[in-house]
Amino acid sequence: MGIRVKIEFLGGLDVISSGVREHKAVVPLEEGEATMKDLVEYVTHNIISDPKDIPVFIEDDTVRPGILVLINDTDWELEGQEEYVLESGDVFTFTSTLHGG
Amino acid sequence: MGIRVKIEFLGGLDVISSGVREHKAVVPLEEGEATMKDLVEYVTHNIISDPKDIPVFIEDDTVRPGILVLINDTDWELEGQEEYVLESGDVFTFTSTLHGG
Amino acid sequence: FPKIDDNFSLDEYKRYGRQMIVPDFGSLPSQIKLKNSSILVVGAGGLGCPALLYLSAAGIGKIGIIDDDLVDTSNLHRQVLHTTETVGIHKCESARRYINKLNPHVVVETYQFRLQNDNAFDIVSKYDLVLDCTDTPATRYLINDVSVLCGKTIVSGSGLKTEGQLSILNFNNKGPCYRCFYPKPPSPESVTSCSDGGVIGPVIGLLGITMAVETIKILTGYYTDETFKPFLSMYSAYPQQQLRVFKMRNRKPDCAVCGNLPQILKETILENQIDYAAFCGTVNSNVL
Amino acid sequence: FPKIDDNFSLDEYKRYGRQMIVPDFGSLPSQIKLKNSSILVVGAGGLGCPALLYLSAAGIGKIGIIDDDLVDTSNLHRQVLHTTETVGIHKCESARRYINKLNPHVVVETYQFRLQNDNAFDIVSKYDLVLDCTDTPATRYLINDVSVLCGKTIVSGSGLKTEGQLSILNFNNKGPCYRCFYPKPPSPESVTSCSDGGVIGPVIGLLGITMAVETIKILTGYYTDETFKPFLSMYSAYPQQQLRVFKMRNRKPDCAVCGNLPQILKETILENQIDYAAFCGTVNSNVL
Ligand SMILES: [Zn+2]
Ligand SMILES: [Zn+2]
Repeated sequence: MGIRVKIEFLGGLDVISSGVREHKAVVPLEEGEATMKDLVEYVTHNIISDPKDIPVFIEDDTVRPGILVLINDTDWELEGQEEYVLESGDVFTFTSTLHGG
Repeated sequence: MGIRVKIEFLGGLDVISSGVREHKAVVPLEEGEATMKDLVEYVTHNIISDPKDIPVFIEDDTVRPGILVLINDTDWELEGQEEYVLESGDVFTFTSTLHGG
Repeated sequence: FPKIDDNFSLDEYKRYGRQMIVPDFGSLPSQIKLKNSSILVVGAGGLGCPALLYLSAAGIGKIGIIDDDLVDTSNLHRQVLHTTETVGIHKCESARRYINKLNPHVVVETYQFRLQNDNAFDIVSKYDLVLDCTDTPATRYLINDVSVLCGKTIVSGSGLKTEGQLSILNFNNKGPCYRCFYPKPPSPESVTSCSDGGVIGPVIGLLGITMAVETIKILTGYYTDETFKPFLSMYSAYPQQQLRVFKMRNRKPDCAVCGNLPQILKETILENQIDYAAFCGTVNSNVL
Repeated sequence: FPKIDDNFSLDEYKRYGRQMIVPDFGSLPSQIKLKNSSILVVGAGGLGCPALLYLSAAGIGKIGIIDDDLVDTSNLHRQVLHTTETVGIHKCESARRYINKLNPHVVVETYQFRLQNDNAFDIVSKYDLVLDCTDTPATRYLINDVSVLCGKTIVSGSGLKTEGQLSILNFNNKGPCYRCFYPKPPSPESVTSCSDGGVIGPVIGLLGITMAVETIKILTGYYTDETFKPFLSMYSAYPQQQLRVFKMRNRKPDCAVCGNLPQILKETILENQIDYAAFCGTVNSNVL
């Protein structure tokens, strides 16, 4: 089974996945039981190409400050953050904050 | 019953629907039997506010030249044009062509 | 500016350094491609001004500008390359003066008249790529037909009020052209120009900038026959700013100019068998 | 330019006519609002240049520009308000010269130094709205904190390489602020500026123009407390140009500056208890 989702990296965060901006993934868990915490773990272990890059994505056991997390184009703060329950078809976007001007 | 769809007017075409750009509509037909031709008819009779504006939308029994028709963000020419079979959740976009510069 | 290698002077390396280090741009080879490229900007108005600013700044080698219009005060809210000081002079001359100050490495050629059936082939054939920054359907069809027949890719932008559209036409002589999208010209009554319908300055400015981005992508070879997909992008400023991409049809086999049996040929145009002004409304000389 | 009625001269009516007829703009009352508005543009670089061009052209009454940097040749591929002729002079002076030519009806004030703890309140409090066109997180936090404490809405843009972000912060003292979005500053190693990471000129130009559009919408009263929804827009130039809107969190009750029990106060900043440079990496004087 598994949950089919789309995972995107924007704002230069695709460096952690060898420059690939968009991933179609099947999270190998039961729909209704998997949360955002599981997705972050899935990304950490299955999508980040080089383990050296994990600290670019994770700090203190959660997504690093400066990275915005969007669930279907909505800030994860409005969706329960790590408790959000994954659904098939969800789009998860991780974007670095840009500072340049 | 009916088919729930979203209908958008862009490029100034919202003049035909009293300035409303986005419509949620239920087309009162059976899913699987209704085509794009029915949708265009539905728009003509149920969304255009003033019958005087029908010629802005329809010419020679089809959508007027200069109006692009998109089905889920794809040119209707790639989707069978008037033969496309409507599905619940579809987004139909009608946009005037802009000429200004 | 003496060259320090086969390609550039020190001034040019300084000037373009910050874009050459962007991975998608393609570093030095792409900068050389820009330098060796020539583009024709048709219309130095609301779209042409920002496109010219950013493309000359980026280091395109040669830029042609064609526009018969003079700078008017009513242009200045959106045509920001012109100023109060250049009101009354030709837009292409006003544009040339600023470009020379912004980037002296760019060769600018100006044509202070209208693009027409009898001059279009001579001018278009001199350039690698055409930016359609005009304001009337008639000129848009003329640019399309001549560019297709000369084998040039067109970057096409347009805007009105609070919205705009962007596309690449006749990409590498394989993508769809303006007539593939719009086989039948619109009726003259349905056409509104920026002067008639108004436009918010930065709205048309944004479209001009999206044209500059596409031009850079094409000239640096980002799109290939394999990766290019026909599109039309739609910008809306209200209620929230959005730029959406629509997937568009391919080249149409029955297109009158780029199809398998074209009815529109160089001779047809040169002999004025197509009266662009008549077939889609009068050309308003103020709005090119 | 003698006034022909209570509001404008004939030159101004000609100049702004084409935007006043756009229905969403709001006609004469909106033009009067722009004339009576003042904005502070922090940074006259890649974002500031296009924002300044289009906002001065649109007829904002008073524009303040703060930047301590001098024009450098390496800026010119993206900072198109400056030219080869103004290399070496202050960016705010270079910007002022062009704005005076583009629209003499705009009052321009320049501040040729860096925005800092000790001068920020005096300057920000003089304007209605602040555009954050800077290049370092440290200055972004300072602008945020001072603007929140002075009750000003911020239009915030940023960009790098081929992408950019746009937001409205502290809208009407009710919307979320920069610290609501980013309570913890990024580590200095993770921060890249346009000078370090590079940027494609029209990419940062496009972001500056989106800032001009939002500024016009705010100043003309398009957004109200009821209709404004916190957002962050994301522009990508590659593979296809897109501007997407993300729906963002509301103001956070525990925000350090705009929350219910703020720890950051005017005094905290004035007494240098917050060292912005130290808490999120050194400020590079070249990149403001
Ligand atoms: Zn064609
Ligand atoms: Zn806050």
